[in-house]
Amino acid sequence: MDLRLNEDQEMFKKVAGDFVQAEAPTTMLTQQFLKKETFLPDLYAKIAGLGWLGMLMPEQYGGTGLSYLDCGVVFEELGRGPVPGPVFSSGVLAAQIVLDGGSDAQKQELLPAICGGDAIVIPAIGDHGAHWGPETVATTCSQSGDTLTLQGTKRHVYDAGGATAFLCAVRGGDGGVSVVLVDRNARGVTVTPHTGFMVSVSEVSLDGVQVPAGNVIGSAGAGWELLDKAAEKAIPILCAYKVGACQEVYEFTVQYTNERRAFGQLIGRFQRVQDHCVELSIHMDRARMATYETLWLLDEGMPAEAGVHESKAAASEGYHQACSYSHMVHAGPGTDYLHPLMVHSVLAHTLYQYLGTPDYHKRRMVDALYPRT
Amino acid sequence: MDLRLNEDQEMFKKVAGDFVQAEAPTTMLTQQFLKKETFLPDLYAKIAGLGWLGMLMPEQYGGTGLSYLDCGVVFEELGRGPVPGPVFSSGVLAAQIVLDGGSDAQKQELLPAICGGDAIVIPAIGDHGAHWGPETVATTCSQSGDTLTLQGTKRHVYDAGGATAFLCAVRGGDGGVSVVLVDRNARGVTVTPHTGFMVSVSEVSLDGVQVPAGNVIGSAGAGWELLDKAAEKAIPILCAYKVGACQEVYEFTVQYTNERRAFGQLIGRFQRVQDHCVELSIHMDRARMATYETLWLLDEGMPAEAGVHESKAAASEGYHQACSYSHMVHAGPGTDYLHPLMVHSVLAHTLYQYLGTPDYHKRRMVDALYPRT
Amino acid sequence: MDFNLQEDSPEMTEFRKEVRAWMEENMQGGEHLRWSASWSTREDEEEYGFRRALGEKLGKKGWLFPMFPEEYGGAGLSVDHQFVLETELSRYGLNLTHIFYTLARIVAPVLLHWGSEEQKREFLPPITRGEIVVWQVLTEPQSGSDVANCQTRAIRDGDDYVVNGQKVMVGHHLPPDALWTLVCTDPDGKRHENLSWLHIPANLPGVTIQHMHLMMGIKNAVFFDNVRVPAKYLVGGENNGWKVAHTHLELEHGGDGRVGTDPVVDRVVDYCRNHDVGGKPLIDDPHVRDTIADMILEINTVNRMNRRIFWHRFVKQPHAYGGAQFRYYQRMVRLRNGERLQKIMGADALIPDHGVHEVLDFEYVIRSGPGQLHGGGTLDTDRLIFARRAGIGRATKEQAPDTV
Amino acid sequence: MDFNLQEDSPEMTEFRKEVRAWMEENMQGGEHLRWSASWSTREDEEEYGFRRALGEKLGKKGWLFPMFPEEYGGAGLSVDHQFVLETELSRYGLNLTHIFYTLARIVAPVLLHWGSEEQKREFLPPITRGEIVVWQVLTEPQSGSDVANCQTRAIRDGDDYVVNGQKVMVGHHLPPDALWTLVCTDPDGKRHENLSWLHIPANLPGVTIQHMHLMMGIKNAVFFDNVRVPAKYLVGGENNGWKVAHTHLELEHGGDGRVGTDPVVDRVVDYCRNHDVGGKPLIDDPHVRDTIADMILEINTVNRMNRRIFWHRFVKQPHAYGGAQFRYYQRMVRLRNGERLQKIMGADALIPDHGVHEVLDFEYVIRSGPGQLHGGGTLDTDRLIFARRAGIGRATKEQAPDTV
Repeated sequence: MDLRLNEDQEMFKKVAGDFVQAEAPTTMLTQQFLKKETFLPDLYAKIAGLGWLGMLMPEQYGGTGLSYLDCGVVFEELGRGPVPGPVFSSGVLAAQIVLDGGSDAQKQELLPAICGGDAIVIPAIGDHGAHWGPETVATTCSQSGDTLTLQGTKRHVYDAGGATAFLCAVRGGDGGVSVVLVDRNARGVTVTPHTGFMVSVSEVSLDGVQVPAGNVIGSAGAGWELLDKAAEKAIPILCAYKVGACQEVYEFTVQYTNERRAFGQLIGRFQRVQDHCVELSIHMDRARMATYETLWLLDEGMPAEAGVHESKAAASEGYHQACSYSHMVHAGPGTDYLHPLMVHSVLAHTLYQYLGTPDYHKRRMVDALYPRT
Repeated sequence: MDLRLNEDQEMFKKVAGDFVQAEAPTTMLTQQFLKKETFLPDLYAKIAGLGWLGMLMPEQYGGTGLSYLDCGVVFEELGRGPVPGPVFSSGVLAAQIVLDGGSDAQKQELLPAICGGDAIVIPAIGDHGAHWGPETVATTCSQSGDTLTLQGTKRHVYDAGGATAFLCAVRGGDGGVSVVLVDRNARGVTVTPHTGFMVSVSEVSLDGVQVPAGNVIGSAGAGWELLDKAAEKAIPILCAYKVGACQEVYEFTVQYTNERRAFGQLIGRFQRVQDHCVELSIHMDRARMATYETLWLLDEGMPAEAGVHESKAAASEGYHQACSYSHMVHAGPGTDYLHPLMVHSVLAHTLYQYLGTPDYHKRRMVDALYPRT
Repeated sequence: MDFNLQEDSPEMTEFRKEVRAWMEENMQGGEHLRWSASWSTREDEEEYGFRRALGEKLGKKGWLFPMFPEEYGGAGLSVDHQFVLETELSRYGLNLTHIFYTLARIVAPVLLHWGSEEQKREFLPPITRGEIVVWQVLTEPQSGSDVANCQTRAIRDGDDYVVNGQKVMVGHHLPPDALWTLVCTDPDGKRHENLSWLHIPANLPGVTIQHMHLMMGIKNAVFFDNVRVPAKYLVGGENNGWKVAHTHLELEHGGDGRVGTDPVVDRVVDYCRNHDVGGKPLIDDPHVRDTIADMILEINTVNRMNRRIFWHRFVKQPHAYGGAQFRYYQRMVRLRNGERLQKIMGADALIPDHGVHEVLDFEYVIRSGPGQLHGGGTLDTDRLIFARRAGIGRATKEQAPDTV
Repeated sequence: MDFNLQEDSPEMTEFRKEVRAWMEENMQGGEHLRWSASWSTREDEEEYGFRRALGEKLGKKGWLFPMFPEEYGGAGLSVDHQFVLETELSRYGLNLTHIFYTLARIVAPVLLHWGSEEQKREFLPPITRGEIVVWQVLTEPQSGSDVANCQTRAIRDGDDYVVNGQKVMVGHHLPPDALWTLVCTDPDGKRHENLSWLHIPANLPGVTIQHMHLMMGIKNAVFFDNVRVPAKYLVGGENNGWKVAHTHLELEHGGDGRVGTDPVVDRVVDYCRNHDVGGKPLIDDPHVRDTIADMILEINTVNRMNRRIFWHRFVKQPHAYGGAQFRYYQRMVRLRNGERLQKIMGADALIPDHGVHEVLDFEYVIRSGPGQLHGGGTLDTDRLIFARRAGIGRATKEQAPDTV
């Protein structure tokens, strides 16, 4: 048992932490979030240059072949920004889907481009709903000769803003789910960013979009298994990102308790303010401990399914709750869109249901541990 | 709209409140609860003498024919004791079952005896489980000529201690549920009080018990509907009892915040102690408001099903939570079995699942409001 | 007891008929604008115009403050009339004094209680008739919930007070006619004895108002730069402002109550009936039903608390701890309900639906969860007030002020 | 990072084999007595006898405090040995220093830190070898969580301290050999500077012990009536008791940690597999599964917090806020789990099952929820300590004391 990072990880942490402070300072992020412009091409190119797209990918495909823990350490620091954009959606999740399901040719074509930042491939899985599961896939796919025709609307696609292509889950004539690569500029593809209390989410409609049959990733009809397995490996990385976000929220909240005065004393002297911080710390630590243990399980090749779902539940709920408790401490000033808490608050609400709500993942965790009879 | 009690109700409240203080003082109750001797024949006889058994029963059957609100006011005061024993189980619930389902002859025979306190009739419904519902009825009933033979074990029967007879839910050969009156002294009836963190609950086993076929109350096979409808009228009275218990817990808890000192001041000056009281007050008031509105709905003959289930959920959970928050305020001294809080704490745990858990009743509330499609 | 909001004496039955007919006539064309809030984060001119007009019409009849004397803009009616008017308006999701963005609901009772006869006659009628918009202007950058730590100064100079200072996070997106504020009139005085309550016309020279973009929508910073306010606009006497604030804050802190109910559950059920996952309607999903059950239990409690406070207020037996308890609980419920909506609908719940009033909009419910945890004091001050009123850790229970 | 509790160097692999074989041999006939607690509310002589005997056997090998020097009853081994021993014991649900009702887990590290060389040589071996039973005796009738408000007096008289006073809610149903307590040695002194830490043999004249029947089982009132305690039994110096208490309380307040896990979920799942409603096993009920999910998430967190504290403690980088955070959270989780058990099993959960160890018994889990909210300080003091350690409202963070 050893709860320390190793030397490499300490270095990754330092480099990523310094990068976030220099390249994605809070003052810049508050402006970008307010404008809802969260895909920042220059920042993305720098991230690609640092090798942080495709950290889990083998070197032969342009990745860096790092461990899950290594990758988690970097994402934790990115979450402290929080650095927005498709670093996870393209660089971790989509890359994993292609690696797990793609033919050699598809991997050769797509992965180096994803890892280099030239291609931004965005998963577009469920058509609607709070769930993650094959029942949410409604977009149809019909085949005629070598051409597939897609029809449907992916109501909530995360990080579609900078996409060059989508990995769409579709339902074939036989009812099976397949994964199809769709070019962003294909005729019939429309991307409409959502307004509201979230960022980086768009509706992607596919209106009679035609793609070559060769664009199917993995076996036709076995798409859901592919997506689910890839998500199992990717989700803990997203959790590490949320853990970093919680850490940042925790730190500036504690700091505020030592600066702000009310009723003649520092607010941190009030038991109620202390209690908000206690709850915040528990949510942060709960997410952190589950996530890092799961990353370690994945690195060790041990069964991690329950841990993945537990981490996702704890991190999504934890980030959301961390922001709520921070709001209780900050009161009015924390509701100004120019305050860093607002960046996190918007993002915590956005990510709450990305790849499935906490409740959904709690149920998957129980199913993994105690299958129904 | 008028949130006041009327003059009669103020008088009932006063009489019942004085009775509880005089006849069931805390010092006596702590001893009885510690010994788990909660059926007190003398006290029960006095209650019968005051007309508090059968308050909802028509005068022709020995009842007092009061309104639900009147009855609720008295039970709220009984809950402040809390006065234990089958005042509710026999005097309200069993009486209602007999009134709703019994033949004229059965009503004539049973109700005056129940109202007078000579008969203590105790419902013994589910065989096991935390639920309230026909699926919990497993005791079998086979008929041969004019004789019914009962076989089964009612694992948790509330207030069986003083019973003279049981109203048993049984399952006939056709699978339907019937209600059968079984004499306490019938051969094959064994009553075993439970130990543990509860009071007034026994296991009642029915081992080849034979009773006349004429002991069926209501139509054979339609027993569940009878029980469910009777419970709907009785449950809000039980809720009023728990509301009174919450009120008592609230009052002695607030009083303690004004007596106990720590760290140089009254504990009630600490925000954390205040917060425990806030939560306690919310649980108390939530249960109170739902219960009294439901009693009023029943008096007015308006649809009350959702309100009944809501009240049961709020009052069972509320009493339980009220005790938890009071424990937080009292800390060590509140865990002494000679402290009044322990009487309430044991009873709150006991009543939590009586006639169904809060979760069960929440689901019934939703079903009543929004039937499944 | 009687929980019926609409059972009346013969006289009240007639009055109810009159009100109902009047409302039907005057809501024509505005049915889609039902539902009320004291202010809206949406900049909707149609809604604003309709509501202000409706308010002024009600005001002309004295129905906004039916129990106030006629000379102060009321109608001199009974508490029974008040109940009839409230219940009839609640059929449209409206709440008598909430419908105009005017803050009349708070200002008028305070003036009635603390104003001089002259002030009542000058200020009250335009307020109670809904003709002018007043903002409460209390929060300062360095003293949020600690309102008594007021740094804005008002120094007497001849017949005027000269006001300097800054208030933040106040008002809404529409301009005010008057600012209703606490100022420090004795900088060397003792806490709670150094403040005064001042009515400041918003158009006085030296008043500057700037929008702030907050989570809950637009609020404002208000700057006072040597603003000369006539001394006769001081309400309740010099250095008596904290007592005036007490009456004011009781209403701000949940002591007003209302009879209407929160509509969010019905709309969730509608959504769940009309949306499915894999062909099964959400309303049949056992987990969704459990979540709805929790919403119902809490919302029903919020509604009942609110109605209880209303009743106690208007029968002039104000509920001691009701307002603080309600405010705390209602905010926590709103926060929890926001998360519940996301559990049920996922990202759908975060997308605004401009086809419904803000109060009904899921996105607003979610956003206002964390966003409204502190307006007019925090969860923490709510609970402090509860403790004083319930007598926690103190021998005497503080009474709620009379605010009718 | 490495979360594996059982991956060892070659040397440790050998040691693990040794420990495992030893435990198999010495647990023979006592397998049904697995699971540990620092004390039990059940008066079970068989359990008590077996555990005490096992403890003494472990003590003889120095394995109860493997990292302590041999002259103080330890085995002078490394932190790796400590981990091996803990993980092997946890296979039986046992926890090294918790298995004997002796309080060695707290007393020994405090003595090691604060005792004089003479005290260490006299007191430590019997304690670290599990030969004697020590009670901590801190709570007084008028000062529960406010431990520093100690009224029990110890006045120096020649070579003795004369002790008078009363402590309550301490110990368990079995008699103690020594009482480990805080006394006031300077009644006129300043708070925190007037206390001393005293080791009192329980058989001294003037010590009276009376059982108290509490929710969690039997505890005791201890009366001191002119008890003469040799002055050499003062630990850490006169009027320095609050500092000694600091080390002691860190362990009492969750700073010890452990590697074992709470077994309650597995047992709930077993119950749900073996019980049905209407022919359907409870484990397939979606509501039951949701309740179990909540239990798992919280219990896993409790376990991980506990393990984290253990690791930080033994690598001598004590986690600053870990102990207080854990204690608060663990108590709240136990309280919530009690209610969850009732949701799943109803009244069944309230009936004790004497066929399993208390720690596994649903009835005990429920009863100890409200019953253990305050032992060694309340939820409220837990959170106060958290705030000091995390630096909430203070410029410097208080460090956790070293307690190995």
